[in-house]
Amino acid sequence: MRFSLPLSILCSALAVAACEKKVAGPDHDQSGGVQGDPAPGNDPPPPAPGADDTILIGEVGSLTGSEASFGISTRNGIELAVNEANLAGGVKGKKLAVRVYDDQGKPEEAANAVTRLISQDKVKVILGEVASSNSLAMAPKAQAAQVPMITPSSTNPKVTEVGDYIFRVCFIDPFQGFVMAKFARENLKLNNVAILKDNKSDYSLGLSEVFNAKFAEMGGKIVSTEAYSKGDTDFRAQLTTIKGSKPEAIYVPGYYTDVGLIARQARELGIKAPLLGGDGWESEKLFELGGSALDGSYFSNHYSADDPNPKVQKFIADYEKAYGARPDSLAALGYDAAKVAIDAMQKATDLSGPAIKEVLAKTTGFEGVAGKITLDAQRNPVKPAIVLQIADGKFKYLTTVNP
Amino acid sequence: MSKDALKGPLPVILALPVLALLQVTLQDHDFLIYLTSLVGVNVILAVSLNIVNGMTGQFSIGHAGFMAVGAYSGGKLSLEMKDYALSFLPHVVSDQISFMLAILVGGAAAALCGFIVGLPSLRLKGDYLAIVTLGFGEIIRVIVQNTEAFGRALGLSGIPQSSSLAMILFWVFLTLLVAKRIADSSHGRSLWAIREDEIAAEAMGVNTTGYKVRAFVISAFFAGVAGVLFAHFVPIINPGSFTFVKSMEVVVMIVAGGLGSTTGSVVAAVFLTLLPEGLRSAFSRLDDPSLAQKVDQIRMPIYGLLLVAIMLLRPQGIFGTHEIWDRWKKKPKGAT
Amino acid sequence: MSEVLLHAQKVSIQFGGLKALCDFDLEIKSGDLKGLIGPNGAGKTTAFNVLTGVYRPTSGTVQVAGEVVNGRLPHQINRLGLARTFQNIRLFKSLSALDNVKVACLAESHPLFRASGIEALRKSGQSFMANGLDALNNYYDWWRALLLTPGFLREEVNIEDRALELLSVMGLRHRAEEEAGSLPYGEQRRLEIARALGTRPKVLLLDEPAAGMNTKEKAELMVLIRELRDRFSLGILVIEHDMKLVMGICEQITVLDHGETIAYGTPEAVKKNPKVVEAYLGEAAKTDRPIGATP
Amino acid sequence: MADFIQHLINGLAAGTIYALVALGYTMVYGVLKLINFAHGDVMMVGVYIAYATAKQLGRGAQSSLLGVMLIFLVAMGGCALIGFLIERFAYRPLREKPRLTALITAIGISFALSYGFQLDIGFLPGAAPRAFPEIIRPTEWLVIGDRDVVLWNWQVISVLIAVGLMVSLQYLVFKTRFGRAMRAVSYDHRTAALMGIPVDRIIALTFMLGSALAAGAGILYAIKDTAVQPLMGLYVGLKAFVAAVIGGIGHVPGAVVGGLLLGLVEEFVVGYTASTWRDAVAFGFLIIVLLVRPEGLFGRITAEKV
Amino acid sequence: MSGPAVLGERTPRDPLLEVKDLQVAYGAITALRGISLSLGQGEVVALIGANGAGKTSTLRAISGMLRPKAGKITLRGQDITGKKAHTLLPLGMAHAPEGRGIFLNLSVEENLQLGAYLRKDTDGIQSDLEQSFGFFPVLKDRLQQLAGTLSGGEQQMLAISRALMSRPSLLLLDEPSLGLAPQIIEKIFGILRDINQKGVSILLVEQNAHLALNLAHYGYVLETGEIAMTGPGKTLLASEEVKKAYLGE
Repeated sequence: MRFSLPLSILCSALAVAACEKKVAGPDHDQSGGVQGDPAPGNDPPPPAPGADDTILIGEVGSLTGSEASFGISTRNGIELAVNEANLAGGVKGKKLAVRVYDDQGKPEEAANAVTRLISQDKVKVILGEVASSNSLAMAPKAQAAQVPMITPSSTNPKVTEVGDYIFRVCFIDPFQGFVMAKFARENLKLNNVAILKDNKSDYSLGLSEVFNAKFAEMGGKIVSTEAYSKGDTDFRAQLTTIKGSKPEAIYVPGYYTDVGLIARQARELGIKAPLLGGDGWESEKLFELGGSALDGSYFSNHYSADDPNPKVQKFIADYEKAYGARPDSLAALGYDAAKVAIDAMQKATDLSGPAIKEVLAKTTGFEGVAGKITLDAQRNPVKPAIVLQIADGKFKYLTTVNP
Repeated sequence: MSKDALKGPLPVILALPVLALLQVTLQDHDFLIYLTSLVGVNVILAVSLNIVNGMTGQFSIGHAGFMAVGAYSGGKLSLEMKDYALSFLPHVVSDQISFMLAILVGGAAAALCGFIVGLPSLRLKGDYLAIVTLGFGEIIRVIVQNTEAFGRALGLSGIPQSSSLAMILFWVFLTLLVAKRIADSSHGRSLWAIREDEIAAEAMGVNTTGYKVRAFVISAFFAGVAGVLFAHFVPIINPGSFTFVKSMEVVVMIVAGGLGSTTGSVVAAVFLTLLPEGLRSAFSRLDDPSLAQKVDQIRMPIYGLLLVAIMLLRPQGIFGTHEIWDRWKKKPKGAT
Repeated sequence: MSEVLLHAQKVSIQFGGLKALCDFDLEIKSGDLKGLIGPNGAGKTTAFNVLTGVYRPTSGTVQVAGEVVNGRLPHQINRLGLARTFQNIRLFKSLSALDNVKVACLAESHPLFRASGIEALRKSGQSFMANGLDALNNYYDWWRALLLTPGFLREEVNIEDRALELLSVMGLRHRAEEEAGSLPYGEQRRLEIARALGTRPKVLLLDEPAAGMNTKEKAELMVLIRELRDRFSLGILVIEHDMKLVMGICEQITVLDHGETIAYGTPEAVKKNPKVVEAYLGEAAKTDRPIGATP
Repeated sequence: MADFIQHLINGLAAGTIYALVALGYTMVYGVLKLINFAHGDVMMVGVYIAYATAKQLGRGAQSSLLGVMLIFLVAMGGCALIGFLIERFAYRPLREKPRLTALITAIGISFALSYGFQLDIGFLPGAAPRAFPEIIRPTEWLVIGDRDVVLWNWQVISVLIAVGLMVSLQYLVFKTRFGRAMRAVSYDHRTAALMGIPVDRIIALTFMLGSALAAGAGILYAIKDTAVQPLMGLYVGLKAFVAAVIGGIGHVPGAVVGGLLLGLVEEFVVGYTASTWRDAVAFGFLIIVLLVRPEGLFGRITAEKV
Repeated sequence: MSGPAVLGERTPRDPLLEVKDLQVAYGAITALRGISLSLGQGEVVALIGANGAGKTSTLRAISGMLRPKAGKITLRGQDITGKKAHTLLPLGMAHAPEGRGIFLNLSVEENLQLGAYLRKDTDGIQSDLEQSFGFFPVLKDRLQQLAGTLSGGEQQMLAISRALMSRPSLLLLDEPSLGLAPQIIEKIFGILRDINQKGVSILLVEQNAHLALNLAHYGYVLETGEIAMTGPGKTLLASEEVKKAYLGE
C-alpha cells in the first residue's frame, strides 16, 4: 500500500492533465501545435508557427495495426499534396497543415479521432479513411458538425449516403466489380471463374459480391467461392480447393499485401489460371511480394503509371523522391483527395464548412492523378476505370472501361 | 423500517440529478463526451471482468466476446426498432425506452453466453479455463464476421446514436454499485473465499461451481451492457473492435489496477484509456513538427512498455486487492 | 441413545494401486469426542477427505445425519452438518478474521420457490425444471443483496453478530479486523475452528488442531474443545499427533496404520495395545534398544 | 483424391510450423508456468533478423548452404539474446509474484514488439509486408498428374528441420544433464536448487532456447509463406498456444502432435467446408479437446493435496 | 528471554555448523524467533518439536531455501547466511527436504544423477552409486523406473541416496520417517547411523522424538520458533518433560 496513494494520484493527475488541457484551451489548438509537415527529402521551408495563418486539415488513418501500410500510403499522398500547395503559396494566403491521427484500424478510435479533429483542432476539412467501416464511423460525426469529409478510398456506397458533407474520390464497389466482370466476360471471354475474397475486408466482400452477380448476369459461371482473412499468409487450403474446380481465372479483389502471396502460392500449387483483381492491387510492393507469379494477371485501376499526362508523371516522380517508393493507388487517392479539398478551399467564399461543401459538391472534371473526377449527386466520382495487365514485373495499360 | 427500504435504491436516486446536471453542462463538449463514453465503457468492462478475475479468482480473457454479443444483439435490436416509436410518448422518451430495452436485451444475451462459458469452470481451472474463454471470444468474432445480418466485415452501421453521457455514466454507476454490493454481501465473501482457497470454500458449504457460474453471468451481463452502450455512440460496430486484443486490454486494466480492487479497476481503466490520448496531446505539442506528424504511431509501443514498467514497479497493481477507502477505514494494526 | 450423526461403514479408497484406506468404520453421535491417530501417512487425512466428500470412496458408505452422501459434493455434505478444519491451515488468508467466519455463516436462504417443492419436482423426474427453479432461487438471493432488501440487511447483521460471537468463543474477538494470514499460528488454528463452527455443524472434524501450539496453548485448546462440544452439542473427531492431548480429551480412539484400523478403544486400552506401540510409538519405545543395532 | 493428398501436404506443412512455435511455448511454460504471450512476437523479430541478414548476404550467398546456416544462426542467436533480455529484466523480477503479473508483462512486451516494428523510424521495418528472400530455391520434388499434387523441396526440408529440431530437443530434455536440470527445475525449482542446480541460469537458458526455436520456426514459416510483417507473430503465437494446450501444455511431444493436428484440422476445414470459419474451428476444436480431456491430450493433471 | 533449558554436558567436537540468533519470517508471521545451535564434525544433531515449531524453517534457512530475517549461519567458519541454495552444495552441505523432494517425473537414476549434478568425476559418481545400492539394494532394481512409482519408503531411500551423491560432509534431513512403516524407518535409521560412522555429520529434523534422540548425539527441542531445551540425545530422551510432551507417556 506504500505506493498506492502517490501512484494513484499520479495516475489520475496524468489522466486529468491529458484530458483537461484538451478541453480547457480551445485557443491553443491553432497555436503552437503542429503546422508543417515537410516530407523527408523534400525540404520545403517549414511554415512559421503562428495562430491564424494556418489552415488545419484533419486526417484519420490506420498508422498501426493490420491496415497500417494502407494508412501510411494515404498519409504520404496527402502530405505530398499539402506540401505542393504550401510551396505554391498556400490557400488564401495561409499555409496548410495536416493533423493526422492514428485510429489503429478500429472504428471507435476513428470516431474518437474525428471528434477530436472537429472539436479540439477545429479542422476545416477531414480526409480519411481507407476502410469503409472506419469512414462510416467518422462520417456521422463530420456530418453533424458540418465539416466536409472526403474519403480517398472507401468504396462502400453507404459511406457517402450518410449525408451531404461526405464525399469521395474513388470508385464505389459496384462500379469496380462491374468493370472486372465485364472485362472478364467480354474481353477475356471467360466462362468459369472462381472467387477468393477477403472475409475481413468490406472492400473485398463488396467487390466480389458485385462481380459475382454481374458475371453471372452476363452468362458466366462462378465455379467456387473461397475466403481468407486479411493478414493470413497461408492460402494453400483455399487454393487447392479452387484448383479442383478448374477455373479459367480467379477473381481476388484483395489488397496487394495478400495478393502477392496468393499468386505465388497459386502457381506453386500448379494453378495456371490468371488472377483478376481491383485497385487494391496497385503497388510496387505487389511485385516484391508476388514476384513473377502475377504475370498475365489483370486488375482494374484508376490510372496507369504509363499515362503520359505530366501531372501523373510529376506525382510519381515527386512521390518517389519524397518516400523512396513508387506510389500505390492509395497514395494516389490520398493525393487526389487532398488536392480536391485544397482546390475547394481555394475556390470557396470563406473557410466555413457549408461554403467548402458547396464548392466540393460542384466538383467537375477535376484533373486528379487517379483519373478525372466529376462528382455525381450522391457525391461519388464518375470516372472511367482502366484495366491493367501485369507482364514482366510491370503494369501495362490495356483498356479503359467507361461507367 | 422505511429507512431500510430506502437504502437499496437511494444511491441511484441521489445519482440521477447529478447525472442530469452533468449532461446539461457538458452538452456541447463533443470530444469530452465521446472520450468519457469510451472511458465509461471501459470502466464497465473492467469492473465487470474484475468480478470474475479479481473477486472469484478465475481467469477469463475473452471479455470482448461478451461485449460483442451485447453490442451486436442490442445494436441489431435498435436497428430493427429504429422506425418504431411509442405513439403516446414524445420521440425522445420513446427512443430512450427502446434504448433501455436494447441494453437489457444485449445484457441478457451476453449473460446467457456467460452462463455457457461459465459451465466449463466446473472442470477447467487456471490457464485452461482462460484459453476456453479466449476461444469463446474468437468464435463469437468469427460468427459475427460470417453472418450477413450482422453486416459481416463492414459491421452494423446506422444504429441510432441514442446514447448520452448521462446514460453511460448511469450504467457505470450501476455497475460500480453492483460490484460494491456484491463485494460487501455474503455472496461477495463467498467469491473471495473461492479466490483464496477453493477447496476450503467448498468445505465451508460454498457451492463453488454455482458461484463461479453466477459470477460469469453477472460479469457477462455488464460486459454486454457495455457493448450495447458502445454500439449506440460509436457510429459503426464491426468485428475488428472485439478481438482478443480488446480482451487483453481489459485484463491489463484490472491487473494494473490490482486484481480484486474495484476502485483500482476504475482508476486503471480511466488511466489506460486516457493514456493514449494523453500521449497524443503530449506529442502534438512537440516542437519538431515532422516528428509529431508521425509520432502518433509511437503511442502503442509506449503503451506496451508502460505496462511492463507498471508491473515491474508495482506487481500487485495500483491498489493490490484493496479499495481506495480501505486506507482510511482500516484500523491501525495493534502491536503484536 | 442420541442419533448417529456421522456413520462410516467399511469405507475404502484406492489411489491407483495404493489402498489408502481400508474398511474404515466410524460412528459419531452428538456429544462424542473421538480421536484418530496413526503415523504420518497412515490415512488419517484421507479418512477426513472421504468423510467430507473431497474424495469419493471406492467402496463402503458414509452417512451424515442419516443420509448416504457418497458422491455428494463437499459443500452439500457440509450443509448436512459436517464441518472440518485442515491439517495445513487453509484460511482465506487475505480476508479478515471476521470475514473468514462470515463466509462460513451461510445466510439462511429465503427462496422464491420452496426447497421441498423443488425436491418433489426432482423426485418426480422433472430435474430440468427443478434445476431451473433452483437457479432462480439462487439469482433471487443475489437480487436481494443487490437491492439491499430489509430482509437481506437483517440477515447480514445476524451473520455479523454470529461471526463475532464465534470469534469471541474462540478468543479471537480482538482480531476480527485483521487479515487472517497475518495472525500467529496458534490463532490461525483457532480461527479455522471458529470458521468451521460458522457452518452450524453437528459434527466437527479437527485435523491436527494443536499443531504449532505451545504447551500452554495446547492445554487451553483441550479445555476449549470440550467446551465447544458441550456448548454446541457437537460430535467431534480429532486427528492429533500430540499424545497428551489426544489421550487427555478423547473418549474413544481409532488407530490407523497403512490405511487399516489396527486398534479402537479407550485411550488406556489403545496405549497398551502392542500393535499400536509397534506401529506408532515405535518398537524402540518398548525395548529401548538402540535403533539400527542388529537384534 | 489428388485434392486430399495436396491438402494433407499443406496441412502437415502448416502444422509443422505450429508445432515448432508450440514447442517454445511449451518449454517456457514447463519451467516457468508462464504463458509467454510475447513468444509469437519474438518469432517475428527473429524473422526480421533473418531477413536483414539475408539482405546483407546478397542474392547469391543467401541461398548457399553456408549462407542459410548463417541466417539461421544469426536469427536464432539474436532471438536467444532477446529472450535472455526479456527473461532477465521483465520476467525474473516477477518470478515469485502472482503469475498474472508476468502474463501482463508478456502482453506488454508483445504490444511493444508488434507495434514497435510497425514504425518506420530508424532501423524499424515499418508496417508493410516484405517479401522474404528465397533462401531455399523452390524446386518441385514430386509432381503427380498434371500438377495435381505438388510437393516442394522446402516443404520436405522444413519438415526435416522441424523433425530434427524436435528430436534434438527431445534428446536435450531427456538425455542430457541440462535437460535433467530443466525437468527438475520445472518440477520443483526449490528442491532443484538443493541439488546445486543454478535455477536462474537454467530458466534463462530455457528461455533462450525457446526463443531460438521460435526464430527457427519463424524462418521456416517465412520460407513457406514468403513474406514478413510485424503482426505475423500475433496469430501464429495464439495458434501455437492453442496447439500446445491441445497437446497438454508443458509436454514436448504433445506440442508437436497438437501442432500437427491443428494444422491438419484447419486445412481440411478450410479446404472441404467453410473457409471463413478457420479460426472458429481451431478454437472450437480446442474447447472440445479440453472438455473431453481437461489436461490436454498428453498432459497430466496434478491433483491438489488437501 | 530466559534461554533454553540445558540438560547435560556436550562432548566437545570441532564445530562444523554454527547458527546464531536465526530469525525467519513468512510475511507477517514469525517462524523462528532467534535460534542458536551448533553441530560438530561427525556429530548427529536432532531437532525435535511439534508441527509448526519451526524445525523445517530452520533447515531451510540453513540450506539457503529461505532468506533469514536476522542471524548468522557459518559452515566451517565461513559465513553462508543468505547464500543461494545452489551455491552451498559445493561447500559440502546437502539437504534432503521435507516431503522428500523427489522429482517424481524423473527416473530413479536421473534423480540420483541430479544429486551429483555438480560433480564431474564419473568414476567417483559410479562408486557412490554402488555405495547407495549397498545401503538400499532395492534402488538398483528400480533404476529405470519413474520415481513417482516408488513406494514411500523407497522414495525416502532415494532422497537420502540422492543427497549423499554430492558427497556431503553435512547432511540435512527433514523427517526421514514421514509416512513410513516401522520396519522401514528402523532400516533407514540404521543406515543413517552407518552413514554417520563413515564421517558424514547429520542435522536431523524429526517428529518422532524417540527415533531421533536415540540416534542423535545431541538434540534441540523446538517450541513455537524457539529452542526450549537442549541436551545430549539420551539425556533428553530420559527427561520427564520430553517424555510427556513428545512421547505421550
